[in-house]
Amino acid sequence: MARIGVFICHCGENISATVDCSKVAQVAATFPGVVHSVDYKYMCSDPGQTLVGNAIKEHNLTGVVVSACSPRMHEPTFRRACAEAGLNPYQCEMANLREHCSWVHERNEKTDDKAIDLVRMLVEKVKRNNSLQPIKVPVTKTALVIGGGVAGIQAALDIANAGHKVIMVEREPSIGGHMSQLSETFPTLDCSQCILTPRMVEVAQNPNIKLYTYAEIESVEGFVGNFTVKIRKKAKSIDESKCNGCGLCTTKCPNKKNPNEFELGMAKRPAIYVPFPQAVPNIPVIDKTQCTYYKTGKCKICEKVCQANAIQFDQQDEIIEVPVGAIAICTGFDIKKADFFPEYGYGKHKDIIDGLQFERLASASGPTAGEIRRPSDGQIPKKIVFVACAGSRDPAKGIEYCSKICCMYTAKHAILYKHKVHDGTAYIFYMDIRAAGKNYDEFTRRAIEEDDAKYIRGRVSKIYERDGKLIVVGADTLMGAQTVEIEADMVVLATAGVANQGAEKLAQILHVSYDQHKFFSEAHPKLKPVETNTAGIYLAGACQSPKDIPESVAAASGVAGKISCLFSNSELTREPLIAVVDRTAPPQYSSCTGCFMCQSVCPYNAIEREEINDRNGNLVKQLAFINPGLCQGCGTCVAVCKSKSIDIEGYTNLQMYSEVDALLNF
Amino acid sequence: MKLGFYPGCSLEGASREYNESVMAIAEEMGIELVSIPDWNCCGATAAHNLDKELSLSLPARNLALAEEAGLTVLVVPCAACYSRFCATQHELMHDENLHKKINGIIEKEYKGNLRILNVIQFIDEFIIDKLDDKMKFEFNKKVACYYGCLLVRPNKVLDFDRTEDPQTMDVVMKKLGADSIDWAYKTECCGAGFSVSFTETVGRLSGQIVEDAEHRGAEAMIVACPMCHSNLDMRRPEINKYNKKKSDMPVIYITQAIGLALGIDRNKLGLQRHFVPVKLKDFKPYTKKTEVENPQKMEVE
Amino acid sequence: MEEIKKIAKQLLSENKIQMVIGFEKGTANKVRPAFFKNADDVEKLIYNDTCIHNLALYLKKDICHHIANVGIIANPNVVRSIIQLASENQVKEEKITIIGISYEGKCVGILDFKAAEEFAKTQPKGLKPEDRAFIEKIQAMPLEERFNYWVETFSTCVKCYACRASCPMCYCGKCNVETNNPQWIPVASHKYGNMEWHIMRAMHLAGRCINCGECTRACPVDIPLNMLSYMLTDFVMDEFHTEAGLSTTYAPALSSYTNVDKENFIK
Amino acid sequence: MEILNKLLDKTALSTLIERFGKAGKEVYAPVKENGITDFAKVDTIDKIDFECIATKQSAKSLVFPRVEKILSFEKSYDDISVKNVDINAFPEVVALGSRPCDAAGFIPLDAIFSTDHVDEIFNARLKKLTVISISCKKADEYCFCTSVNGNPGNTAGSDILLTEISDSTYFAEIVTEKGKAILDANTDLFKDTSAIDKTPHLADVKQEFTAEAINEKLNNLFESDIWDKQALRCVGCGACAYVCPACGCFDIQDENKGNKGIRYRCWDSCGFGLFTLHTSGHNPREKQSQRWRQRIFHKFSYQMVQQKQFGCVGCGRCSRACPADMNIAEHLKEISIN
Amino acid sequence: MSEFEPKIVAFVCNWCTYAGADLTGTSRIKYSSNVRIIRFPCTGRIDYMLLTKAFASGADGIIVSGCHPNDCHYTSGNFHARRRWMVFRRLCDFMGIDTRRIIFSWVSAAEGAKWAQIVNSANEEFKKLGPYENYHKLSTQEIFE
Repeated sequence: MARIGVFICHCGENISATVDCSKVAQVAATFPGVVHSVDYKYMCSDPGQTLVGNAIKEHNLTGVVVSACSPRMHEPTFRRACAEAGLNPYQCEMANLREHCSWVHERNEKTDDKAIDLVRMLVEKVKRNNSLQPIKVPVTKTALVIGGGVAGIQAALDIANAGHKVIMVEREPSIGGHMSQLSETFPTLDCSQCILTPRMVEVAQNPNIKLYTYAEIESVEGFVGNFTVKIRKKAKSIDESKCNGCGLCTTKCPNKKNPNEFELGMAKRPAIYVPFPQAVPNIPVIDKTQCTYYKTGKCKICEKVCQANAIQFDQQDEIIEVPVGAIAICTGFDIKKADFFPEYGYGKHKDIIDGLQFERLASASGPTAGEIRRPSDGQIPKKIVFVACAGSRDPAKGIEYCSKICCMYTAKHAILYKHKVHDGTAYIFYMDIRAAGKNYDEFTRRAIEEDDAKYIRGRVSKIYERDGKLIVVGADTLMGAQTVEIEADMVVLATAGVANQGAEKLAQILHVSYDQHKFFSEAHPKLKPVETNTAGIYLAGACQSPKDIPESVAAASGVAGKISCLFSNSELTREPLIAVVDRTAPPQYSSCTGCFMCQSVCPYNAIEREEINDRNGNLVKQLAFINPGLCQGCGTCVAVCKSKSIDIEGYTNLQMYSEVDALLNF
Repeated sequence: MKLGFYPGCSLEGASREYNESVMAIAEEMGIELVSIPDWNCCGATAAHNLDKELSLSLPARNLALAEEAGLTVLVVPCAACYSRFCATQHELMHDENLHKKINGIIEKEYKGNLRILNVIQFIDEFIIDKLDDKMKFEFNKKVACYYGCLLVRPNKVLDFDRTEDPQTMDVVMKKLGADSIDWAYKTECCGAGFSVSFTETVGRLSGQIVEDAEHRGAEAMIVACPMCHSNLDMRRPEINKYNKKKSDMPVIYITQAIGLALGIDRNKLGLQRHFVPVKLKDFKPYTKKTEVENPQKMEVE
Repeated sequence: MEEIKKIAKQLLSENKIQMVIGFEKGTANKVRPAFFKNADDVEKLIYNDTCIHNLALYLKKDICHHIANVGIIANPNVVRSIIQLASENQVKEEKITIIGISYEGKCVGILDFKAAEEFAKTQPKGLKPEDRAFIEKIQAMPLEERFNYWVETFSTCVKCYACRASCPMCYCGKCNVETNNPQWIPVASHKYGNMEWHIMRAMHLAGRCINCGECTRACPVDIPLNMLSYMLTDFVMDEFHTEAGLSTTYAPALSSYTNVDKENFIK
Repeated sequence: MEILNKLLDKTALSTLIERFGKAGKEVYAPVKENGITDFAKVDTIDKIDFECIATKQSAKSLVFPRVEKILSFEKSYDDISVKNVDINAFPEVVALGSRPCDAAGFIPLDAIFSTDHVDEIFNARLKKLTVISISCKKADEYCFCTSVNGNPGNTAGSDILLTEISDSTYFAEIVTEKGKAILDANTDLFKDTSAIDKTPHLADVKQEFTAEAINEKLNNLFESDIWDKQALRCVGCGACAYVCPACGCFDIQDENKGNKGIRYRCWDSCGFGLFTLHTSGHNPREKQSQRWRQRIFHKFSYQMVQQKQFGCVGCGRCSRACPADMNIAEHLKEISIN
Repeated sequence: MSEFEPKIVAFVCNWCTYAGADLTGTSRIKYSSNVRIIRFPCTGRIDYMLLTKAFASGADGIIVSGCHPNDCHYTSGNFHARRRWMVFRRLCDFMGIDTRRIIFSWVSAAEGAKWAQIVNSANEEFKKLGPYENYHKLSTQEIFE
């Protein structure tokens, strides 16, 4: 028989000013199953908690209802107090007499009645509570970092330096990400590669970090602390253990006219290539779609010149399976290309380029060795127009958000241009200048005041080519929306930062949520900015939303901190309030019929197919099985299950049914 | 084949040649265009600035009449009428209460089952595939296809072609053998309704259009809107005044261009009615290609 | 009919299947489901337009459990049922041989699941005019009258569960009415128990019912309970544009969602 | 009691019904509603459907309702109070126009509820029930009463049996004391007559087998594969049991609201898998064929042993109600010649 | 005679509406005391049979409330719930169950004032509709005296 204790808290006067607490305690004492019912001034105080604990021991209570504030406030407190007194903490429930009663109603009999109802409801519930044990899961102290840009590098180094293993997976042949393509960085104008490459090398050399480049995530299974990840290591056609990075193959390759991705198509590269000179690892890759041998079956010049015998034409993709305990998503962003803009000719004009292309033009290691030259004819542009918000903040283009980094890099571009083309003029069309950040506004002022950038507040309606010039037609809203026409030599579009291609697919593999722009969603915009809704998976950098370098690095260190916390214990403790599928003796095994409609509603892929076999190994039945490590306890499966084969601890069918019954049938 | 047809006021007035050429090519292709019985004004261009219900009721009545007459496809050559019809269809289908209200006003029930086509869509759907068999001449000229504003905007309502850089007319002209140029003024404003009130403005706006087309070597401009045509053709003196040079580049309707390729008599196409004389000649006789190339339709965003 | 027999005989004699579910002559002028285990028996097989029983039902009964491959004479309702059952992981393609028959009674031969999906799509379902009229008649009633109509109609229900037993989609080993802790639905066939049972049944079939009408045909007291699930099928089609019984990878209406589901009723 | 022979014309029957009403008796008779004929309360003769061969459901619910309260209870803090149902409050009921097979059905039902333990509630209801049956002049392909010791003019189970001998007149046989009480209270409505041969006025139901032969056969058939064969198409619903006039199985359930509740019994059926399912998950009647076997064995073997009574009256309702056309007469015949 | 006070049961999710109702309390916004809140982990957990159970047990009105679309703590529970409610409402309507007595709402953890307003307007609406005797009678007649 149930032996329930009811504890009515006055909360000073917060409850007792409106609710007649002693009356509620007296009435509650008459509920069947209640053996002890008291009221007290501050139940959450030390003496209050002792009161509960002593009553548990004295009256041999099997359940406790603390009627006080919201369970969202003090449920953990009282569950702990119960546990200390030897009662299973999940035999404690709270009736919300403060937030849901005393604070929102007047003092009268009806309010007392409501308080009594609420207590009765929880008494009936707690009678049906199950004693539960917290779920313990072991932790694999290896982190997976997806993406080798600046965020991934930072996260990997921080985790590795905390003493944990890290596996880094990068899609491209080299780590470095977009930052390695940048010329100089705002607001300090220090050389991007100068600050990044040492960290890239550090990644390669850190004994705690295992690096897989030219590799992608194939699948992720499991749950926090216990993920199993399959990595597809794409065939580089190079034996990495033999290659010494001499580069002879790349210089001897006869097929050199392939668009260079790193230079955004503004230069060519051979079919066997290292993306850029400082690449990590410094090992070439054969582009199978371009290589003459793969296309025609003849050539193999690289194989002939390679003294290390590292070329392997028959190399296949390799699937590597690794166990990891936590995952950091650092897959970064992409930008809209110029062909996204119909009003700017869908990228028809070679001299309308995007911001990233300008970075390469301005980079000393770029295709023009740092000289600003037009891609069409190599001339130095004397008049250059920068268009900020190309796509960003434009609902008509489906991109409502601000890409955040463009104001700053456009100012930087104008400065760099002026430094390189002294007699040139830079015009910048902008909507607003958003330069919130340390030394940021000073930087844009410098572009305007020292480097003579002509800022025009207004948008560009169209750009067309006429007689070799690019006619930029826009409005100057500070001059009464007057039409402005500039005959420019070159136009740079600060195109919107968008989610990386493949982000959606990755999100689906990882079962994390993403927004309508395919940026990954954080668990809470303020308080959980680097967590996802899936425990054990974290976010850093521009895969979440456009971010600049300092922000990405800060987030990456945040993620590293989170993962280090997770790895600081060998076991994880989780609330056991999860769904379970019923089990009975053979031949039924369970009332589950294996329709798996629960599987399609589970947001966490926690529901697995369990096969029941007879002694001869024949399949008898397929049943749903809920992985306790993955289930987060939403209970949607419970409501969907037609045969009522699933129930959820803490909110069981019997408990909820009894609550309704207790509220209405007395 | 019978299709519904809404002439509207311009095709019976200032733009008779448009009507004539539409009818001529339809006849040639064996298509019967049936006017909506008892049609009324579409409400352009003034009604939607004055009274929203009126601006919807006028087209709605026409649409309801067409539906009553058992029509399922309605060809609307005038771009202004087309725009009003599409806007009405869009609004009524997206607002149940408004739909009921308008039905009450026109005392008819428009169910919304009509497909409304502008002339280019009409050509694209019913004519372009038959051109190979019927073409007698190639339209071997450099042309600038001019769309204006109403054919492609607003994109949400019309869902026709790419707003900023439409292509359907170019596809048709290329099919006729023309060299359709890439230019910057395809969808710029011609001055539209200011044709009568502010001729100077029309001169400036249309002037820039004519100038760019001519600058890029176009021998003719191709249009599909009566208002564009009258601005670019009838207002040529104002245009020339603005451009400070004389231009005699003719402006012809796309239906007239097709008519010419089909070898239809110039007068039957109304070419004699233009202010800027249409002197185009020396069309190359057309021989059917053995390999039938499918006219490539540009991806519409 | 001869063609059906021919196929059935051949399949049985080649031991590709071990049983055929079809029809034979029943009491008086009726037909009844029949099970043929050898080729000679098949002579008794008949098929005519009174063969409306949804035989797919038997695929989930114990008689089929230990049979390696069951042949089934499948009119479009049966085909749809099998596809729906497959989408719910209840039947396996390798254990079933579908001998398809169109609404007109034309044999379309043996269908694998892929072909069955294609076939089902060519066989129109939708509401019959009389069903629609019935539904509209109910809808036209004032709220109170509607409630009383159903309470009275269901008051004759004896809870024999013939509706459940003859529904191919009601395959749960333990039905919700049989769970008793808590007792979701009263066991008794009083008005309240009956109402709750029929609400529950209709909800469980929402988006899964293939409108075969077996429940009502089976009902010994002729309750038009199929109208509930027919109405919901119609609703699901209108709102979610999905239809049961057409695809083995179907996501049932009530365990899927879209971001644009209507919420004009939510404050 | 020796049977008394009387004549009752239809106008007199009508008067009789009105008098029952005035005397506070509830009259139940076959009534056609929405195309279905079933027993329903009537107050005038014109509501009665005399043409129906057999109502969809039997008359058993008059003594053994679908759902029947046994007791009510209330829990307080430390006590539970229980109140039995008041059996004296049951109304006097007349079943009018039932068929001889319906009437015969009360006999095995009574046997079930009165062997070993005498069920108070059932017997209280039965005591207050008067059965005025009407002989069958029509039968259909499902009827087989003659094979199970019945016939279309059988008086067993009836208090009065009426046989229509002309358009206006019934030949009335007063079978029991309860019947005689009605006669005595309404002597003005009954006319004297000598015995009349009913045969020309009765339906012809061919005898296909005998219940005794089935009983005999069953001794050796428990392990036969005939059950598997016959039960193949059985869908496992309870329709047969629920329409059967002789099926008496029930379930006992509590239904509560908060601390108050009632205990009731309601019909159950051996056709359901759940009927014998143990909590452990084991089910002694795991297959549908075993449940079918149970149904036949119970009616033709066990009941005979325990209650000296067959549990089938040959009304054919189960066959009519079966969604899979399980024709019990056909199957019994098959058993009899097995 | 005192005014009719409807019995209202609110089925709410833990993360949004329950927290929102907490905020109503913290903000000391007053609302009708006729409502009783039952906490669920998520709207996806709320079984429609509990709604009919509530009516049968004597509730005159029901409020079902959870997180706004895209705000579900469990990402999609409210979407599944929304669809379930659409179908359930349709069925109720068809069966003559008064859907005006089931009020669905999205109330976030920040919408304390909205919660009070939802309860108060529901209370007024249910008062107008009166006791839900149709359904109450259904569950008590025949069996319970």
